[in-house]
Amino acid sequence: MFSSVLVANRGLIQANCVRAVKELGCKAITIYAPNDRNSAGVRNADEAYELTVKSSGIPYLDIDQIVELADRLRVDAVHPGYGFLAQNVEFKRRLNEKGILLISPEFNAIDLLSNKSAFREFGRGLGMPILPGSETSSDVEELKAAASDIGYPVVMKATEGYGGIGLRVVERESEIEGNYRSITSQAERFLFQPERVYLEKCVKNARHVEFPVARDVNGNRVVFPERECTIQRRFQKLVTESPCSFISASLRNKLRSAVEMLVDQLDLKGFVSVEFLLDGDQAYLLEVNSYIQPSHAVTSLLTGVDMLREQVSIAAGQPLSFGQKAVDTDKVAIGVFVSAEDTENNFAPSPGKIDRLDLPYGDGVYSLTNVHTHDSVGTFYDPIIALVMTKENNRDKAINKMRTALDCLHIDGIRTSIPLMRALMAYPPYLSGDYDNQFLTTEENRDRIFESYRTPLDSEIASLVAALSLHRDSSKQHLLEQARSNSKSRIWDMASDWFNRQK
Amino acid sequence: MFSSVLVANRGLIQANCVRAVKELGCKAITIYAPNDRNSAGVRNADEAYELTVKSSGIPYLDIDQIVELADRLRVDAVHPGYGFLAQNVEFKRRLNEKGILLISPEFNAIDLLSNKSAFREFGRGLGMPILPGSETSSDVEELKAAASDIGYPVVMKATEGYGGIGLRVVERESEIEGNYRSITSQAERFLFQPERVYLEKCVKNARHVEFPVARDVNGNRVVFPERECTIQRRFQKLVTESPCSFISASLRNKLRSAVEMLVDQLDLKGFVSVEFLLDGDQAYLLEVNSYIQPSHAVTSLLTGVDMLREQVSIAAGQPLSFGQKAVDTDKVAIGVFVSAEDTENNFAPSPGKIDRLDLPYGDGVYSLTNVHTHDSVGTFYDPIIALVMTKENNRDKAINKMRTALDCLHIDGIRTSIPLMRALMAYPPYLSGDYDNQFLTTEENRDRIFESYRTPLDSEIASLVAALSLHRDSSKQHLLEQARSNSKSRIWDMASDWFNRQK
Amino acid sequence: MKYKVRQADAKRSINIEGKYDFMEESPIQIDKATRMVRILETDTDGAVKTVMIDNRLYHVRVRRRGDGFPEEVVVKGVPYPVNIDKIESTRYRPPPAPKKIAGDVVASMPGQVIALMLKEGDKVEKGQSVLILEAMKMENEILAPKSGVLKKVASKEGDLVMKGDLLFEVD
Amino acid sequence: MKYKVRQADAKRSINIEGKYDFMEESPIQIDKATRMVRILETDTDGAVKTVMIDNRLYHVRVRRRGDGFPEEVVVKGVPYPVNIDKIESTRYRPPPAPKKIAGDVVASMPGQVIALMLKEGDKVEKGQSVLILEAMKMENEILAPKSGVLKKVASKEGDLVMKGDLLFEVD
Repeated sequence: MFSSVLVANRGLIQANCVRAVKELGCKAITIYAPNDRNSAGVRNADEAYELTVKSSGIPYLDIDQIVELADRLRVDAVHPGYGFLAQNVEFKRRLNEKGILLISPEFNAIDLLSNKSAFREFGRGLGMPILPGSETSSDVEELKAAASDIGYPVVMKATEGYGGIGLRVVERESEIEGNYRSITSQAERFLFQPERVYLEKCVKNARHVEFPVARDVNGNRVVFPERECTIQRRFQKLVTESPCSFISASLRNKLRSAVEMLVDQLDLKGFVSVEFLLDGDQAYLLEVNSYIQPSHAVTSLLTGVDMLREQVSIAAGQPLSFGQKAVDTDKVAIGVFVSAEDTENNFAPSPGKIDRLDLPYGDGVYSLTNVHTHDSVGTFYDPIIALVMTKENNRDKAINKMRTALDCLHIDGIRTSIPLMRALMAYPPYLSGDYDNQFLTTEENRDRIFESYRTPLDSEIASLVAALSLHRDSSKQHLLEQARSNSKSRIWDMASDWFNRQK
Repeated sequence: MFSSVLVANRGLIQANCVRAVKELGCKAITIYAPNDRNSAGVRNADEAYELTVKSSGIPYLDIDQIVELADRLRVDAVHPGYGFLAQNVEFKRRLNEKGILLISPEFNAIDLLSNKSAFREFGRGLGMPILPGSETSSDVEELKAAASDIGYPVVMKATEGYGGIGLRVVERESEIEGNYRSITSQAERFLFQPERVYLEKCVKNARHVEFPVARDVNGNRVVFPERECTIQRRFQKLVTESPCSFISASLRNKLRSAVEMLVDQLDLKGFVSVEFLLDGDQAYLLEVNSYIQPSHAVTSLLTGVDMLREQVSIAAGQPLSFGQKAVDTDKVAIGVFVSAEDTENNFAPSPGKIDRLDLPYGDGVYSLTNVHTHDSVGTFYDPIIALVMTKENNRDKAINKMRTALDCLHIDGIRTSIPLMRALMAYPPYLSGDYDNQFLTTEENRDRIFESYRTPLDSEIASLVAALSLHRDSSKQHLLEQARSNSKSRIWDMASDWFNRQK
Repeated sequence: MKYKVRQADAKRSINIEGKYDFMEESPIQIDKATRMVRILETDTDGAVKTVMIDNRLYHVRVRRRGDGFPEEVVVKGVPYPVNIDKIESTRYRPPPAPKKIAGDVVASMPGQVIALMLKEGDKVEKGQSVLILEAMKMENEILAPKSGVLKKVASKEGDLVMKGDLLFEVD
Repeated sequence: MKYKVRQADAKRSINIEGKYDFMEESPIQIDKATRMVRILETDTDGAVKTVMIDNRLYHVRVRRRGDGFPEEVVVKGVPYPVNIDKIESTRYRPPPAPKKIAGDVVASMPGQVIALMLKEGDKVEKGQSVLILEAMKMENEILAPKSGVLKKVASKEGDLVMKGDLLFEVD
């Protein structure tokens, strides 16, 4: 086993990696930008080092600084978490030069996987179904021509994008150029090759499923139950169910075999997940993520396998500690990502200070969060602030438990996706499986979901509270006006009493 | 199923019962004393009603008021949680008169179980091993004589005590009278019959195990894996492991058979747990708790059975939804109760305001708490403020995970048992199973446990921080003295700057 | 004082007398019903936060418009948009609601303008994407509120904007 | 200034120069080693709360005696008792540590006296239980700090006491 591991990430995954590394008996070292100083991962690490913030750029993407620190501290390995540098070939190469392992699949594998367009070709070569699409290009006119061939809408993708960054749905030709510009500008900031973009047919009304896979140095492999991540907004997953309740056993087996072939062909070592898009019964291979994903915690809960700990352990050359049978299950787990977004205002970011955070409560309800009461949620990073999970004998029970769990999750001070998620968990089309990847993308549908969750009594309470709050404002104003026009100090005292009492 | 259930308790169990009742689709109603207004259970209930606080007495023990409210709201059932009125026969009778069910075993059963001395006789009648002890008595001289027969030390117990209340270890005859007086005074406040006390031989260096059992209206019964609750202080459990790693399969089977016979003989319906004291290989039947216990959550985690939900469901006349096979497992779960106590000062209560509470973090770590950042922990109730749990393939792994989990649990502002629990989880005699019910009761042993967890580097950091904090005090004083003896306002400004910057 | 509150499902008339102190329970009339209400806690801005209605406890959250008028109340975590549009009182006249100048688009959050899809003078359709504002790793397409001509684009790519800054104007 | 800090495992000599501001990293000498220290955050009472030592971050907690002297520092959640017993400085003399009056026992927490095991004038052995103070549902036996005669019992059964109240006196 390693003697020390540097966790080079922030937020939810940082804290969870620090925990996993500590449980393995390694020293857990981490980095942080100054405004993340109080976060759980930083507090819980054995050692934490502050990154120097350069005038431009994201500190967690500062390869020079992170490699230099890893080298100085003589760590054995770096855990990249997800996003940021997790799939960055340059980062892996630079660490390698210093004799430090980046915990990820090997060079040739991440080289291929981080290039989505090349990976499409590879998949096609294996005879797997691939969405209609284009080659990588940096010529807007070429992209326009390709889009016409494919037919609108298309998805424009940065060839080396990750984590939902660098993706755009393009509905008409006039939007190609602007989107190309915005993707390349984003690419520069998020450290992937700019100007490398390709197109893919946009299949609306589809489902997303992904198969997590672990494979050790000896080639032993375990395919975990698939996760369905259809409920998204802006290509970011909001709800994860595992296994998927809406695919047939025969389709599941077909996809599983494809996954097995793929990871063996690539001779992958470590943890990856293979993503498919389902258009009815037609499945398309989308991509392989070479890093552990935010949804991994749902699989950990479902199977009882501590995936992060296992990932570090495989990277250290240990064989898998469990077999295929250990992860086969007849239970269902569901995870809801809570984001600091205003779901009544098209998921606008909602930064601010958290006045109070109460996590959901009780047997069978599990939560991960890295924000706490009085923490501030900034605008610099991912808006995901919590993951709530339940596990039950079947999907209905898991959703029922989730509905109550979200009722018991309170975050005051900022707007979050909790109300929408809560309403979603009670919305009949969601319950019956009648949903797709566009489910939350239209305002009309979101309004319908909200409306189904409102009650006449609570509506009346809302009226009453609104009127009473305004009434208190006006009576206060009345009091203050009276005070101002009166020289007697007693009334001034009354007014300040009045104010103080409201604090 | 019931249409509405009143949860008549507070704290951890209130919030968890509210959740369970809501998941069953019943309306969850609860009560609260004014200073519990912001607690999770109150926030999450469908309806919450404030109790009027009488000049004396504990509002959650106010039978008149609670029965009146239950009747007025026409609830179908009352869930009593644990402690307070959970085993109170009078409360059950009064509710019954109004046609409301108290969720607990039936009258004759709780009548017997709530009278520990009568239950000893019942157990003896079944041929079960019972600790040497006395009859119930209210005569101090009689008790002194009985104690001489049994031999000191003895445990003096209130016949109808519960939850560790009304228990005293008596080392010598001169302490009998004072302890008798203190037990009867406590009895009055906690609503059990005063002046009814009996004695039992005090077995030090023993282990505690308990078997949770569920039994439905049809007599179907499931015995859950036993819990070991040996690590205690003042008869309150601090660590729960399930199953117990230190009893032989033959002893386990013997105790299990005894449990099965006992619950069938009593024709118990609902959830109970049967407690044994183990003096080496000799087991003694201690008592049967007729209510769900604080440790139930460890069993829920271990087995995946939502025990609270199942308890309500059985009470509503439903059959058990799972069989014996569903709860048999080869995993190990461990739970640590965190209390607001100063473990370096003989577990003195440590009330106060919580400045910051960060729950432990990551896959496979589960916590229950009903306090949050900026909540105050009062002196009126139980000092238990959180339960942290882990589940793993074996005891060593579960403890290892717990050690990291406790490293990641931060409660600032009050003293808690976290440091001791953290050190305990790394203490070799605990790890090897070389412990008993006296393990935490001596200061010498607690000091040894702490000392084993300290490191020279952190000790040096402590020295440095202490000196630096004092240095800042003194340099501040120096600055202020200078300012006072100097009329230039610039220096006053410096001083106030200095102060402001420290906030 | 009498308040008319419009919501999605109903229009309610609410009558509140007196100055409404803490601790003291007082009647409030909603349409034809009377509810006994006691305020337990208010927010820093004076809005009701914890309230007892007919002896039941409610944790609520009031969100206000720019002029301080309540525009949404969150009850049990679910948002209810509210609109108070008529107040009968001899003592107090609320200021008129702020007018929305259609065509002006301001930033609803702090962020960075990472792409302009159109330039000044371009024709624009209602709902068309005009620029992309990035915050929290996410890109937020800012759409044209109506069809017309893009009269003014107030920021260029790379600009950091604060909440409330003008982004562009459609005429 | 030079501080002598006694702990269970060692006696350390610590030398700190200057007034120690925020933000600025400065050397502190501990015995023969030098550590670079930067204070990031202090408590409301001015004690160090977050500190960077040799570029590593520490969240610590200082607990003070009645006279303000640090008596314990919690590092990574583990309490380390400390005793600063000698300070060399020309500028600052700390007040002497408060004397402990053996025999007087005061309440270490608020609670209710629920039982007196002995009465005034009784003989008492060191470690014997004198009264029971209840708080948080728990009974706390208050023991005699030394052997002797119970000179004074300041409270009777049922009394509510505050932290610091005299409970009894052994002579």
